[in-house]
Amino acid sequence: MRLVIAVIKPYKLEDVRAALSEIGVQGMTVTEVKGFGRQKGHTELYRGAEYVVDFLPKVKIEIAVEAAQVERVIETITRAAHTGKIGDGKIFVCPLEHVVRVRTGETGKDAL
Amino acid sequence: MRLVIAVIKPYKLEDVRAALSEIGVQGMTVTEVKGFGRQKGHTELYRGAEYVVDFLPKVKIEIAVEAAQVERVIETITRAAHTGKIGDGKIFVCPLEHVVRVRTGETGKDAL
Amino acid sequence: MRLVIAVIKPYKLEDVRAALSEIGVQGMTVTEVKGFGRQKGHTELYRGAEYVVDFLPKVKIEIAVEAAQVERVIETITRAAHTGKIGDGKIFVCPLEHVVRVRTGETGKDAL
Amino acid sequence: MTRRRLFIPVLLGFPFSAWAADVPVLNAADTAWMLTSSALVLFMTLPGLALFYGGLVRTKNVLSVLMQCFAITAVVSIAWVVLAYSLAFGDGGNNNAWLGGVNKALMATIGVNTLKGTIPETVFVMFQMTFAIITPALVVGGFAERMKFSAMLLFSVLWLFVVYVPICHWVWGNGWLQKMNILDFAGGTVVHINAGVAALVAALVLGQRRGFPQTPMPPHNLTMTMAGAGMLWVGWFGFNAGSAVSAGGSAGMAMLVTHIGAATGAIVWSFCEWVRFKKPSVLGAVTGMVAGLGTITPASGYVGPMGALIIGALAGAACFFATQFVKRVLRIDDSLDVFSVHGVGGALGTLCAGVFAGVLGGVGYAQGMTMGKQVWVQLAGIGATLVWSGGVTWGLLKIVDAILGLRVTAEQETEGLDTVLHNETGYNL
Amino acid sequence: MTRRRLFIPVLLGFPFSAWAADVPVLNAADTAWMLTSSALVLFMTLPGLALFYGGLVRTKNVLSVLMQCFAITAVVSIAWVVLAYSLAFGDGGNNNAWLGGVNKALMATIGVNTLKGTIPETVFVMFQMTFAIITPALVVGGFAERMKFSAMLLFSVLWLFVVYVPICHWVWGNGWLQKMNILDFAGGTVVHINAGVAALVAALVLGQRRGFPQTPMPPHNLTMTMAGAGMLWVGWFGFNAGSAVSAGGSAGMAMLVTHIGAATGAIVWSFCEWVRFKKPSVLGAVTGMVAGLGTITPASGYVGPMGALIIGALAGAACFFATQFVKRVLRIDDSLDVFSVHGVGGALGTLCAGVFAGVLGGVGYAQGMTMGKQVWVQLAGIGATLVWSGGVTWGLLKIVDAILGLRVTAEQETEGLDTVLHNETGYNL
Amino acid sequence: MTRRRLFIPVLLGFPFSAWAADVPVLNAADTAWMLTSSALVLFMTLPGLALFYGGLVRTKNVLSVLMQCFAITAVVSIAWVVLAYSLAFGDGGNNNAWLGGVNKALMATIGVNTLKGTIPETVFVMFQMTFAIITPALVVGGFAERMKFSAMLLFSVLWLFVVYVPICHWVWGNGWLQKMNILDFAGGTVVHINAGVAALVAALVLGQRRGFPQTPMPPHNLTMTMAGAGMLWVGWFGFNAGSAVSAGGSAGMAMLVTHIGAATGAIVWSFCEWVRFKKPSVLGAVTGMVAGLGTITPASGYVGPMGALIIGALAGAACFFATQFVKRVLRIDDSLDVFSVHGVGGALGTLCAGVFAGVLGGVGYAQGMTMGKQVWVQLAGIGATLVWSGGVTWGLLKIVDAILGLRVTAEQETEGLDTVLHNETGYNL
Ligand SMILES: Nc1ncnc2c1ncn2[C@@H]1O[C@H](COP(=O)(O)OP(=O)(O)O)[C@@H](O)[C@H]1O
Ligand SMILES: Nc1ncnc2c1ncn2[C@@H]1O[C@H](COP(=O)(O)OP(=O)(O)O)[C@@H](O)[C@H]1O
Ligand SMILES: Nc1ncnc2c1ncn2[C@@H]1O[C@H](COP(=O)(O)OP(=O)(O)O)[C@@H](O)[C@H]1O
Repeated sequence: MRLVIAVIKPYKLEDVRAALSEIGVQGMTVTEVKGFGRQKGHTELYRGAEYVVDFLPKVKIEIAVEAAQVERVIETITRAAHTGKIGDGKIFVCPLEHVVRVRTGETGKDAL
Repeated sequence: MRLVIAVIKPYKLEDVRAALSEIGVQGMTVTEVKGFGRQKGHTELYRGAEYVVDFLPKVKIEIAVEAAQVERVIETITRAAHTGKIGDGKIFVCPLEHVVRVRTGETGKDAL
Repeated sequence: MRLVIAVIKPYKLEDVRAALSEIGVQGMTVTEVKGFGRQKGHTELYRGAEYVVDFLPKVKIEIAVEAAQVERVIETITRAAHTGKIGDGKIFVCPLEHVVRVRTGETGKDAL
Repeated sequence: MTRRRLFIPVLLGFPFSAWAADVPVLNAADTAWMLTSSALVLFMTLPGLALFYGGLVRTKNVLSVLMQCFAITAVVSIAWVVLAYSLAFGDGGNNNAWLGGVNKALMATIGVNTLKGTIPETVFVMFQMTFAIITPALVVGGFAERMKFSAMLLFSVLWLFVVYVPICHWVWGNGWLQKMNILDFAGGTVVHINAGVAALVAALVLGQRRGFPQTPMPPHNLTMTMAGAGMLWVGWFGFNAGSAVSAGGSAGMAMLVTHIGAATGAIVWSFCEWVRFKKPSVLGAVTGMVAGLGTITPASGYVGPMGALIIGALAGAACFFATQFVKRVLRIDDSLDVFSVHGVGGALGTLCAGVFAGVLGGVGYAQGMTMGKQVWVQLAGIGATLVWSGGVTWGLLKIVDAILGLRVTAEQETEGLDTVLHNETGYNL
Repeated sequence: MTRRRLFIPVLLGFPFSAWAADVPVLNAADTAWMLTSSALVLFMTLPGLALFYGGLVRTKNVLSVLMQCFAITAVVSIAWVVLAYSLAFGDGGNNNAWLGGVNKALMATIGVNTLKGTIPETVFVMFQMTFAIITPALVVGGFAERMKFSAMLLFSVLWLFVVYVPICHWVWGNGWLQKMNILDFAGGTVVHINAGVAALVAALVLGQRRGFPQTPMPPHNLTMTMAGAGMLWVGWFGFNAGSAVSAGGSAGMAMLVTHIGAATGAIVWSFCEWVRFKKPSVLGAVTGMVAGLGTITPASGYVGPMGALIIGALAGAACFFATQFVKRVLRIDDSLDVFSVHGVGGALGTLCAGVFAGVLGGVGYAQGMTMGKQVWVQLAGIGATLVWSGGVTWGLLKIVDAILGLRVTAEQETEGLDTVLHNETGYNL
Repeated sequence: MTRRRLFIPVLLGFPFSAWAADVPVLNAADTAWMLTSSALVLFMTLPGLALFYGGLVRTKNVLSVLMQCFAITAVVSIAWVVLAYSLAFGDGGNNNAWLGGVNKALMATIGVNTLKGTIPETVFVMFQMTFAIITPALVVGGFAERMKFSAMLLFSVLWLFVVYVPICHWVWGNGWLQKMNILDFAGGTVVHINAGVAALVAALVLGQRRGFPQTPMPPHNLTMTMAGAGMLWVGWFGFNAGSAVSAGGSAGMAMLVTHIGAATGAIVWSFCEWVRFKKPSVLGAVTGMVAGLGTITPASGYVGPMGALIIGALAGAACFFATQFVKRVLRIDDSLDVFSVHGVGGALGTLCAGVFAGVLGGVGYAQGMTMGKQVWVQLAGIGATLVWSGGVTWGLLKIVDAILGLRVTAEQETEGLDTVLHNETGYNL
């Protein structure tokens, strides 16, 4: 199994979630994060004191999937989150050894 | 070593933390997340405009542990976070190659 | 590739970010988290009702890097985040199988 | 004498008894109340309305809404002192039926001791100014979250002069509607219909917010909205009871019926929600309160407590269904429902004033008027306001669009107006 | 005439001079102040108390508390106009010692020019209404975060008629306690003891919140609580100084002693915290302020500045220890400490009124009264309120429980009342 | 008679006409307005200023700032009643040019019916107390986010007696500056220059916050600041129009020019920002408003509407550039820019009062004064305040530092004052 971690633009979350549901992804965990990268932040000014805000609001989606599904999930996210503008985000894939569903104690793919 | 990632119901956090302390887990990192899964969300209505909130508040706990401890940790979390109701959450286990304690520079198990 | 996960003191974020930029780290993702560990929390009192707050505000930084870079990144973070006081935090390194840049579809190191 | 001076305004239910005009004497008690009322009505806009509206938008736009309310307050205040007051309440000579004159521009002829009725004219200027401020501020709800700040400023100033001032003059400045004996105690036509229609037109001209109605746009902070709602309720006492321009029975009754209108409006709206959606909501309750207040406003100096009960109840129901209709059926993005609440409520209330002035303990009609005649006059006032406000607002928006452009870009709207227009963010918690 | 009309009440320093009673004439200055006071007291509840309470609960329940305060305001207002005012201040004929009559139901006989003392009766109705609103609103603190909205509504209305109205009549409506010359200037018995006891009983009948006291339930937004506290302080001037029902020396002294009570209460509570817990807290300071205000309330028209200093100091200390005792020893979940602050403070203040009216610059006693006698009368008032409020509140809660059920389910309580009862969330930041 | 009583104060532009002094008679209308004004000015501090300041600091320190404002209110109130009022307004006998006496300590000789001019002295005590409260509260902005609570308390009380009270006496208590006919209607010297200078000195003595200016320290909640700003604007009507101590033309004109000053200040500051930084900000607009209000304050009873327009405009520009200069050039961490706004504005306004009292509809000068002479007197007042406030504040801080230490430790400052000093956190959302 794999843990797919996608960092995307916040207002794309709804599209991505919908797209993933369509391909049968049952669940995901979402975190509000701040992103730092090529995309430039904005400036804030308070009574003349200037602050450059490098960190941009992003959303991180974590999805545990079977190895076989990874390709489709990546492809789906890429499509749904894509705007073509800098800052669209990244997808990371880590190995996932074990999954347990707290409610039932089920493990492995049954727990997804 | 392993990185144990548990997504649970927010009001169970205190129980889980306590249970983990009992079995000698020294530390953990907690993140407020929004969960999407089988558990249904609630509806909000503002002047007749209806919004279905699919994402439910959850808490994510990350715990770095020695491989040997994983079983006990999983078992402990499962017990403490269990309510039997849908939405209890999941536990994910990823391989962890390396750990460093910033303060001392210690690495590996000494850093936990 | 590797996913470097660092949990540090919030007010050290700016220093760490700057230090990482210097060694050419292009991007990172930051999350506000609550940490539990050796460092003790503070007490809050409301009309005599006492609450011990075990969880301390921390910041989690996730950085995807090439395997070769890991050492430098760890060393850089350790230096920049170090205060010598308990609670400085930890660095975790997980294997990273795959990276994709949403905007371009680039994968692997080109996506970083 | 004393008694007459005190009670005539009360009986007639409007500011200046003929008598007071003959021998103007300052009444310190009336002055004390009008100073207080002016403070209360400003309080309605800042921070009242600003918070009420600010809580309803999304986090990324909260400052832009606060800024709009605040900037309108500042700019309208200066415009009022410089010229608008004079055009509204100055002497328009032969054209006085349509517009006042420039004799009081720059506060000319207004000194420390100049009186208007029983109070210093400076206080009257202040009191009326607060009405001129809140009216364009109410319009903000129609174009919130998408309008350029510069365009908003230009539009608001033009609107003050071309829409607000004339209507204010017609109704309160001895204009043609006042001559017809229209009953509009505190601004059903001048303030509420006027703002409601302008907001609706603005919503239509600017178009929907991106993603409306599919994307949820829930209020970002209902506690802020509730705080603002409470301030509106309290401030409204200055708005309506202050419109008696004296501290007597008329002000007292106006305060009581105003309060009854607010309470009934809130209850009925909540009841509708409870039946229709199974649960009453905080936003619904406070919206019903505003509906009740807006509706009782034109009637507040003329009706009795029982009339107020009925008016408030009608307001809660009518505005509730109007909101559902505009939002769900017409799918117009009058973002903060200004038309459904203020427009509909203002019209309803102006009509009811004509009816309930004559029954259930109302103060009755001016000599020679009957309920029938009065209702016609009220309809004339409503119609005139609808047409003038609707038409001219549309024209002004087109002009401003040509000059500055009305709307921010799609990217800017997505990023949020606070950072884009003001280089700030509302919260750094 | 003018001079007499204006100055006699003033010189005598209390509301209705004998003279004014004989020949009732409207005093515009008194009216101006009472209009203002009514606005100030409503401001105490909305948004004052709503924010003060709302900030103290957990995020998931903030709207439910705001809604309770708001709904109570709306519903009580209508109940007051329809019948409650008449039962409290109408003529009860032979039973007048116990309850007023229905002669003023639906505001019958109350017109624009009807006077009550030197002010329009409409204003008196409004002013007293704001007291009838805030009292049940204070009770909310006892059952916050767990009561059904429907049950809360039914209970509050019943409570208004069966608990508040009678006690109000006894003390201020020429009832038996007033006949005994009880000294309760602005509501130590009617408002504070009454609300405090009802809240305690509610806390006992509903039981503790889930997880109390093990689970921490820290205030979710102390800045909101502080904002509300400031509004309470300011609004309280209308509450106490307004109770003079005239704009003269009595109102002035009432305002001064009220302010002194608030300040001393805050200082002493903070001092106790500093000694006991090493650090003074914001919540402690504002709670001490409320304690000082609640305690000075019944005495505010009778004592001098030095008396106020002592009363405020006693209030800060007594309420501090009462809170510790109820929370830590009795472990009763009077969630927002209504009893410890208002109940204890109200009783203490009612007693002190009897003492300090006679010394340190107090206004003295009615003819034939001595400090000893007065203290007995005060104790009678305190006792009567404790018994009636405690007993009847308990009965009403049982009845409402039987009809609707008082408490939400465990799941609902865990999820939070905002989404469960109102389909809303307080913040979407 | 009546007319004279009402207009003399107006013409002379200060509270008590000789006449009123001879035959003191209570004026209920003036009393009603002064009761209201006292409430409005307290409202400026709580919650107004507390929220305005609280929103500007970082989340971890928000409660510490609210606590400072609140604690100052409580402690100063008691100090005022016990002794400070008497030293400011009591009879100082031969030294009266410098300081009042102790004859009114503990409110001795002040009863329910004691008059001061046309109002009860209790009301005058209250009104002046609210000024004594807000002045040290304004100083908080200079040392925010780093001062010990205990040190802050001790300093504020000492400062009240040694800095505020004397200056207040010189200007309003028949001290040497009043004898020179200085024009300071509502506190350009006593309140604004005084607080501004003290804050600057405090910022210098305590030193910069850790990380200033490299680390960004953006306001944590601008919606809170905006809410506070609105309350300040409204409350300021009590501050300035209340300073007429009567409900007449003088109060009316004061309210109007105050409002104009606020509006112009906001507009001009925003304009400067727009030109200089391309975008107008919410924080800029409200800061300009405060600048305008602080600047018009000393002039508010003397100038006409056109004078106010000019004063407000000068205020917006001068304070904008002063802020840039202090922050960016001098790099002084006067954390909330108290000096740049209140100090500079207060001085500018005190000067302008001398000028515009004589032109553009000003009320003119006292007998024997000319614009030239008046300007010299104004400069004397400004200079005296600068020197006394600057010097003594510096000395007091050194003393307090020696006794308690002024500043928290570096660790504490990093963790935040809320948990460190008060065991609380502002938000648990
Ligand atoms: N090396 C990295 N490790 C972790 N997160 C990263 C990394 N590089 C970028 N990100 C995340 O991806 C987001 C988008 O990256 P950015 O370089 O701004 O644009 P793009 O995705 O178009 O290359 C960043 O805001 C950050 O959250
Ligand atoms: N495939 C997944 N990847 C990541 N997180 C998941 C996944 N499935 C579920 N979750 C997380 O677990 C939570 C609970 O899952 P849910 O299906 O609602 O109930 P249950 O745990 O009883 O199956 C979700 O809210 C989500 O945060
Ligand atoms: N086993 C662990 N797994 C995950 N996070 C941990 C673990 N141990 C510590 N942490 C994180 O590191 C932070 C610092 O650890 P702590 O023990 O307090 O001090 P130190 O880093 O000096 O040992 C904690 O607040 C927590 O966020």
